[in-house]
Amino acid sequence: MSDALATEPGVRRDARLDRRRRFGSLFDVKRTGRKGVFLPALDVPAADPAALYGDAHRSEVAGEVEANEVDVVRHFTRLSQLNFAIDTALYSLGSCTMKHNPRINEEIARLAGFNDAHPYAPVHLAQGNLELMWRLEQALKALTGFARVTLQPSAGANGELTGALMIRAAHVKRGNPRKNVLVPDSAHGTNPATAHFAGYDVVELASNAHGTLDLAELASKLNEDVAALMITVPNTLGVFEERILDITKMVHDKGAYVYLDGANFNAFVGKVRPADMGVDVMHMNLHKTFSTPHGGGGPGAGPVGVAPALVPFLPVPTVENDGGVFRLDVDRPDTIGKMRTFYGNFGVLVRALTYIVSYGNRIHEVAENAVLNANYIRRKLEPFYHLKYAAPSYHEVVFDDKKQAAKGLHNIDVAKRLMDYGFHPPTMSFPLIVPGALMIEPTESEPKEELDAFVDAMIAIAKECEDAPEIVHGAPHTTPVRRLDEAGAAREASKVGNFAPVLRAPTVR
Amino acid sequence: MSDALATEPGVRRDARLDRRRRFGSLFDVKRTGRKGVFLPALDVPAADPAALYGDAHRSEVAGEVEANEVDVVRHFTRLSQLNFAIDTALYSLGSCTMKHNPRINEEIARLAGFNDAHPYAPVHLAQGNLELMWRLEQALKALTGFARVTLQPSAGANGELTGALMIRAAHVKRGNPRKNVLVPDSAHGTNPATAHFAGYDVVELASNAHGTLDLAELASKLNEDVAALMITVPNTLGVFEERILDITKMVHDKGAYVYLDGANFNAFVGKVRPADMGVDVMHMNLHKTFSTPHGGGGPGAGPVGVAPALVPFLPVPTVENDGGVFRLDVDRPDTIGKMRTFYGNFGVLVRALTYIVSYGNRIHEVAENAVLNANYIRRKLEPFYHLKYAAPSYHEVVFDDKKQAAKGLHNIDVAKRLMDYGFHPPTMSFPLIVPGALMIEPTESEPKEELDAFVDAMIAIAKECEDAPEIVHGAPHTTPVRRLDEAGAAREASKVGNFAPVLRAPTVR
Amino acid sequence: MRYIPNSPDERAELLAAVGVSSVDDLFATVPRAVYQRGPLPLPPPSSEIEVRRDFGALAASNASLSDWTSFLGAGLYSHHSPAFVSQLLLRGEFLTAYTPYQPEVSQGTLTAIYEFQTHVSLLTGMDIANASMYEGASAFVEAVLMAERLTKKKTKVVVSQGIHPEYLRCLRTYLANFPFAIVEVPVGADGATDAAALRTAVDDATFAVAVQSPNVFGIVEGWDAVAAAAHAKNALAIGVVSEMFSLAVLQPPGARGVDIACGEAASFGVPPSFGGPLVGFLACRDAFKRQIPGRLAGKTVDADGAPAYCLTLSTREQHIRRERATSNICTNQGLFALAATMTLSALGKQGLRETALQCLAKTEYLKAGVKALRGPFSLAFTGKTFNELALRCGPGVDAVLRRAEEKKILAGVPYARLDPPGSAHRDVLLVAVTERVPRAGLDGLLAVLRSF
Amino acid sequence: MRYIPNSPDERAELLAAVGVSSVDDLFATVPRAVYQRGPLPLPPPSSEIEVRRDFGALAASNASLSDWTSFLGAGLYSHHSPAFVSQLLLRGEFLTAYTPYQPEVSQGTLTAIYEFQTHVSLLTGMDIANASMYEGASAFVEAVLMAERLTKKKTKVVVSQGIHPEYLRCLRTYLANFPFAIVEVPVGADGATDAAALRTAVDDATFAVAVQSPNVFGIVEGWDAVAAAAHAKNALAIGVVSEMFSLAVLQPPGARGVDIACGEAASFGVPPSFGGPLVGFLACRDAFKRQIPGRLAGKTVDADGAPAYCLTLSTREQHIRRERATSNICTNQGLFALAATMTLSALGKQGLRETALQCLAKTEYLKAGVKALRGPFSLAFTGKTFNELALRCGPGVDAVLRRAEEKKILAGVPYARLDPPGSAHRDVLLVAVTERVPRAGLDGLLAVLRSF
Ligand SMILES: Cc1ncc(COP(=O)(O)O)c(C=O)c1O
Ligand SMILES: Cc1ncc(COP(=O)(O)O)c(C=O)c1O
Repeated sequence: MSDALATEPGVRRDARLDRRRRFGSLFDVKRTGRKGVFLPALDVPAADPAALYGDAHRSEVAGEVEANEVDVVRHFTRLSQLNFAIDTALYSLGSCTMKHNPRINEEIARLAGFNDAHPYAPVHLAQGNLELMWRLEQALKALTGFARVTLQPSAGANGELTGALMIRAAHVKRGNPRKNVLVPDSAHGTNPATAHFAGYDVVELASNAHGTLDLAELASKLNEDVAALMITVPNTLGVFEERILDITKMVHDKGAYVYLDGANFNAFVGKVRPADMGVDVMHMNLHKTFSTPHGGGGPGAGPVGVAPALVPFLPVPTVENDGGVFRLDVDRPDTIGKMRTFYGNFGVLVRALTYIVSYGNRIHEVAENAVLNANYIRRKLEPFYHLKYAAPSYHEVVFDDKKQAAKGLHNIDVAKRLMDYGFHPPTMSFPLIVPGALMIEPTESEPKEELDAFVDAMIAIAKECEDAPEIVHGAPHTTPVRRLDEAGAAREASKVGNFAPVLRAPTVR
Repeated sequence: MSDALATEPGVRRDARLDRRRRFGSLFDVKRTGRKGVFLPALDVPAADPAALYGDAHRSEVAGEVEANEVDVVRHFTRLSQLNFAIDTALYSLGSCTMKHNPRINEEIARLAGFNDAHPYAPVHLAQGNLELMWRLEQALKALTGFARVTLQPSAGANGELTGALMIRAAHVKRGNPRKNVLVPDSAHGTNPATAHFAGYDVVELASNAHGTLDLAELASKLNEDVAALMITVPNTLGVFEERILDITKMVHDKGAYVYLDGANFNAFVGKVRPADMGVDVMHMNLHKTFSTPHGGGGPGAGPVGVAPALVPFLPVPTVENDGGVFRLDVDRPDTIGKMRTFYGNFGVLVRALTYIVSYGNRIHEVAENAVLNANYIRRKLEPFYHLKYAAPSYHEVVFDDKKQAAKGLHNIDVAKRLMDYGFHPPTMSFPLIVPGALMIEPTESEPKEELDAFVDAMIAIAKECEDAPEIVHGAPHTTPVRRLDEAGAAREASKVGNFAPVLRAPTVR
Repeated sequence: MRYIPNSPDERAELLAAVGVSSVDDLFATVPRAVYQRGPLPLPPPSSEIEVRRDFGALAASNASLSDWTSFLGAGLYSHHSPAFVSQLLLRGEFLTAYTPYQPEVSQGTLTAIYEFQTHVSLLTGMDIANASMYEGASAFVEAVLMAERLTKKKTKVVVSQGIHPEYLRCLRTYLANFPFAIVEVPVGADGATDAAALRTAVDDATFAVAVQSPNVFGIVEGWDAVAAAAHAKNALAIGVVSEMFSLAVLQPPGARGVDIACGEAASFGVPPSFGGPLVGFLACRDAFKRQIPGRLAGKTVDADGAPAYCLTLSTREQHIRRERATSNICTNQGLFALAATMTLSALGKQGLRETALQCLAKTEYLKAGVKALRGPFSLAFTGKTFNELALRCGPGVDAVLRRAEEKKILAGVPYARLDPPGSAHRDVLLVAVTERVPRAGLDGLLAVLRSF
Repeated sequence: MRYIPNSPDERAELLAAVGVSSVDDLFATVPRAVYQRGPLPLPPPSSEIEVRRDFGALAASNASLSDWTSFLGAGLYSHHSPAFVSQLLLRGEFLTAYTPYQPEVSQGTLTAIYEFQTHVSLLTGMDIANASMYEGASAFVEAVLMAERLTKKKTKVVVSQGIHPEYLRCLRTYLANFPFAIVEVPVGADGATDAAALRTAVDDATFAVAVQSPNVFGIVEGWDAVAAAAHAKNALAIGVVSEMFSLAVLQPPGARGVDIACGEAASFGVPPSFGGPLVGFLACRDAFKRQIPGRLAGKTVDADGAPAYCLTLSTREQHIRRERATSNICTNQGLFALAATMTLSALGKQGLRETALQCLAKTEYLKAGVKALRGPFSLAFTGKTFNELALRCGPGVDAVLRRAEEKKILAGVPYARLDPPGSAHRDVLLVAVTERVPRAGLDGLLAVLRSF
């Protein structure tokens, strides 16, 4: 691959010839007197805001953009072209479940009856929306085995908090909120953060040699002060907790609850019902398992399923079906209250139900093929990348950069170089128990030829680390911008107090 | 700009690292057993085509694609990213009027009542569609001054033929079809081609020193054998025929008709009504003047407006308004017949009317700003590029490569280099009276900063032609593919009979 | 203004740079007598809010096929269009690009055209196909004109009356000024072109013989007979297809001796849109490529030897050949050829077959139902069909249509509407069935018929 | 299967390569006792055709605002959304990208976030803003928690009852397990927070004082009073805004001493979508940036010194700081922050102003109409408003709603619906007016009221 050093004149520079127009924010270019939205002529007498509001009146939003539709459409079209996306190639970002986002889901979510419906419309004028929510709850109950599911949480982390608050409410009802929540050291950052915001102290559980839960460790930390165990199955290594049944029993024996982080539900949807494993509460990331688009950061939806004991504590309103007539139930005395305005990220719920009915009773094939694809990649890359934990992989596999570190190259270098090959890098920020992690999750929606192309690229990079480390170190070479020293910036920001990142365009231009 | 020669390692090659996946046709990659469309389960007894059709039965379309939605969405998303488009930058292609395509037009054209309507639906269930067509005809009549307008022609060239056939029908009705159609040597290729397909011989008119019609030449060719003059205003040089009134009178005096190629209507819409100039027939390219998208080659629509004398010959059906009830009139004895199935490119008509009502009585600003922008570019580039004809420019300006030719560089080199600067090249294939033409049409929808960036690029290239001709000659350097020798291929194809271009993927893969 | 970014101040800057004091100066060469100054006779500009209200009301007053059970076809069949198609068509890189004259920045469009040409070739069994024609009827006319160019000095074209009447009407319109005779051959009791009549109509002066299959009555024709009749007199055989799904279960014209295939490809995911834009196609033998009308994309390589596509054989076209061009077509149906290509890519070999088989099965179900009726209805013809049938209506077509409408059913297209005025078959209703119609819809129509 | 490209054969190839004989082998570590083999209790897969039919029917049974004259608001206002927004949101590069953790391939998303932060800062008059919160209520809760972290060892938050009841309900829910007191201050006869009561409620234990403007009754509050009351006791002032267009005609919280602004930005082109996804925002003084929750995009340079954007100050976040993070939020509202950014870019300075002035004028027109009524209706409060008013309904809220529905009018939101059970103001209807309502709509509502 050292012929990757070969090159031709003019290219990179030329690639920058029109950068002025292709990059940068709309605030960078000074335009005046333009607008991009035109309203009907005012058909009532004009009001005088200055007279009405006196000194509370504001005459203009200084510094705001002044642009025409032409400027705006071009700006955002150009911006989009600087992004990597699932729609163009395999997105190996582990734990994020970057699967294909079906286009029919977007069409359905945009039907006026859904998209242009107000949440406070009279209930008899929103029956279709309520029925849709009710149907989604039924489907999720069927797939999880839980007594009920709330669709209200705005994302996974919000679902975690909803679950934690219900657990605490249940303990309070039983007379003692308890103090701690047990969280494995392999857990995703939202787990401990959530436990904290539910008012609990976090007690970390060290994983065993297989990267799974150490039952001795669990036993030693488990006592009447423990409100719950937050566990992830398969865990963030992609490993299934073989002894999950023993684990949930141990927790229940101490009167504590088991919270399952369902971010990895895509690894076992249709294969195992979490309720059957003794799980009391679980959130589902509809934007992962159920394919709703991530949209460059969100939105998501984090419905939470609960065992019968926790049903009284569900947030309000719930959707009830009185023989085909649907209503919102707000009259639930033990409810924890509300997690947000209205009923949830409805638009995301529409997409998720569309996805579920599209697979229907064959949805288990999603999990089967997600696991198959991950294992295929594992098998192909094992000779080239170090695998700290050898336990069987499910939907994802976590390598590390031990082999490459020998040449002074790290997971970030491999990740950046992967961009030159047209793929999105794996996850590196966790699990914390794997330093230099390369967490790879292909999902079921990757075709064999794409998996092979990804594998070839990873192998080529492993070779480059040997033969041409400088290329890997300098990567990426073909992206719209070169490498940024974000890490450095962040470190500086937290340690030294004086680092001041520019978080917005200056007002006076 | 010779530092455009400076460069960095790995880039161009790296840019090709994932080419296998980003380029090529869906037929290149062998996939089997996949499909991307899933139907409801068959709910009636299956039929046996082999039994039914016997030896006329076909059991499969061998060689067809086998792909899943994931494969297909990715393929076409990747393909799109290889295209240049108005939505990303100024598209200087002269005569093609590459103006902004408003997004509201796409939304309206997709309303189910328009988009999902069948042309043979009972007329009382299609009143909205007929009213829309009627309203568009009224608007075009108001802007052109013609007695009626047919919306049936599928594009400009089809409109030309419709007009030519009506002219011939009128002459026939008067007893003599006549023999010739006069066409200036500056005309677009469709004009002579159209005249031929209407059964006329083409008599070419040499332009005068200003690039406009030579009245002496016209007089000398004008006689009772002439059926019509096909003229373009402003002509393909962007020059307005100052003596248009004399011209139309001369033609009428010989009992011939004046056909106006309305492709450049965007230069005078709202400023001059063609009927007032004595024009008898004119087509309008709705995909130019009225902003409907070109879609990589089409569709368009070419409504034709006619003077009273030609109304009887309009194609059927016409849309009639009986006091708010709309109907299709097929009972027109002198009609030339039909130019296509159904009523025209309705979806394009919807977009055009949306555009017209969006501007309403201020639509003349379109012409004013199109002309202003073109003159701004002309003024800025005159010092650097040769202008063969000095007459005032309207919506476009035609330079040539005389200055650059001195350095052995031609219009095509300038054009290809412009791509590196992020702009689409000008038109070079015509007008034939300007060898080495660079026909530039910015349109009214280009903002000043974009015009300036284009001008700067053209000037930088003019300088490069002096200082670094090799860069210009080797251009483009940053496009998905390098220069292709299409010209050569085509020449070979026409001259030598043995050139065999590959026009499709091989069946046996 | 709406899509004119420059503000009044910025326009003033431009005027100053140009060196004129007002825009009027830029129009100085327009004869004053015709130069318009007064306000235009149009309403003031409409905002998006008003446009949505105004056009929304217009659209709402039309029957949208998704709200009805539709049996409308007669040359335009509403098949399933995958959701992704209309969404990807909105991508500016496809939507707002021009004809790919500059291949270095148009590989997306060019590759898609190349694929469209391949799909059409595979479906029709022809060697090559072009980048698209306006729609079926004009594609048919171009095929006839092409055949004439390919067969020196002949003056007669023989066409079947089974060809869509609007296609024939267009042929008469376009050929009006050429010294060519158009001879029509009727269909027999089975609804197929009368083979004997066809043979006798073809003579040495004949340059082309054209038949459509399935024809306008839904009847499957035999390509072989056409080819034989044509070739017997050194004429070319033209095969017209307006329902492309039929080619997933029926032998393609190219496999049965037809020389030029043409017609309508809108069945592949192109919205009906009240009749346009659609997408015509034209395919033929490789030997004819220099006489084919319209654009052609070809595969070649770039300066690095990398595979790339470009428009080719352009010398056939008007912008080079002018009055001697093979056609005057310039703008074609690019975006909808792309829509068809996307849809075909998703359908693929299996989807084409499954869709065709569902159309066939549902049509046979409906035919069986009609035969079982004791009422005043019958199949007008005995021939084999694919997904459309000609229903003879004792009570008259209008009565049937009206009663069906009460049940939210669009029962079909009166044949007389295709071919006014005073055509034969005034009591014939053309009933088309696609995979979009559930069994309940078929039973609904049968119930309507039974009610007479 | 639908979105699983690999065919059975290809899956077999993968299994072979992995070295197992069946997928079951891959699930070997799942306890057999819970491993599911039987068929799932779900219907068979639905095709796109069926999904369109099924969900189309569901959607059709809801009131779509475009078909009605709507006065629904109460925290979610349906303003005009430019046509291009929903179309560009469909671009896969935006729609199907994840959080921009890898800036080299995410400059599009990062630049847009940076612009969103800038728009929010400009509108609220604050130094900085974050990349978005879930929606208004959770943004409000985060603001309160943030204020607590910023003011050491205090235990009390004072909130106005003019804040949307669902926001207050969320505050109680999220704070349930913290040792913080929530003290509510009522609104006076003018509908604004009782200034005296507010001052007395704030004491040395107070870490934050929160007021919404315009408040839930549509009444414009004075930011200064809140800031003064808070700062007097070294507490932080929190300003809640749920109708961002008000900031085009009213002084922003940042200009009047407020320390943290938060709320709902859905007014900017985000479809109501039955209440979500929306887009919450949180803005504050620069000094507070290390306590701000959620993501932040910052401007920096790449290895070539070219300007570029990346996520920054991530050490505040859960993936680094874990239980000591400033919030547990991870996925936010990216796509709709983008929608708001696109809409704001098109509105710009002029569009913001014009839209706000139309809302204001139409609301004043409606208020004048109500005052002119002789019937059993009155404005519940005397304070100044922007685009929403609290209407006291003698005949009862439901009677008004029902009669309006007959005229295809959604008259408003019953206050009681926001704050069940047994709240005050059971006879109050919240009536919101946006630029989308034509005069005829306003007159229509007045006619309904007049009919009582
Ligand atoms: C394992 C795990 N848990 C929780 C979360 C948080 O979910 P969300 O981002 O939807 O809030 C994620 C998301 O990345 C995750 O991967
Ligand atoms: C001057 C002129 N005339 C006629 C035409 C033909 O119009 P269309 O491409 O719509 O058939 C064009 C299109 O490029 C043109 O520029």
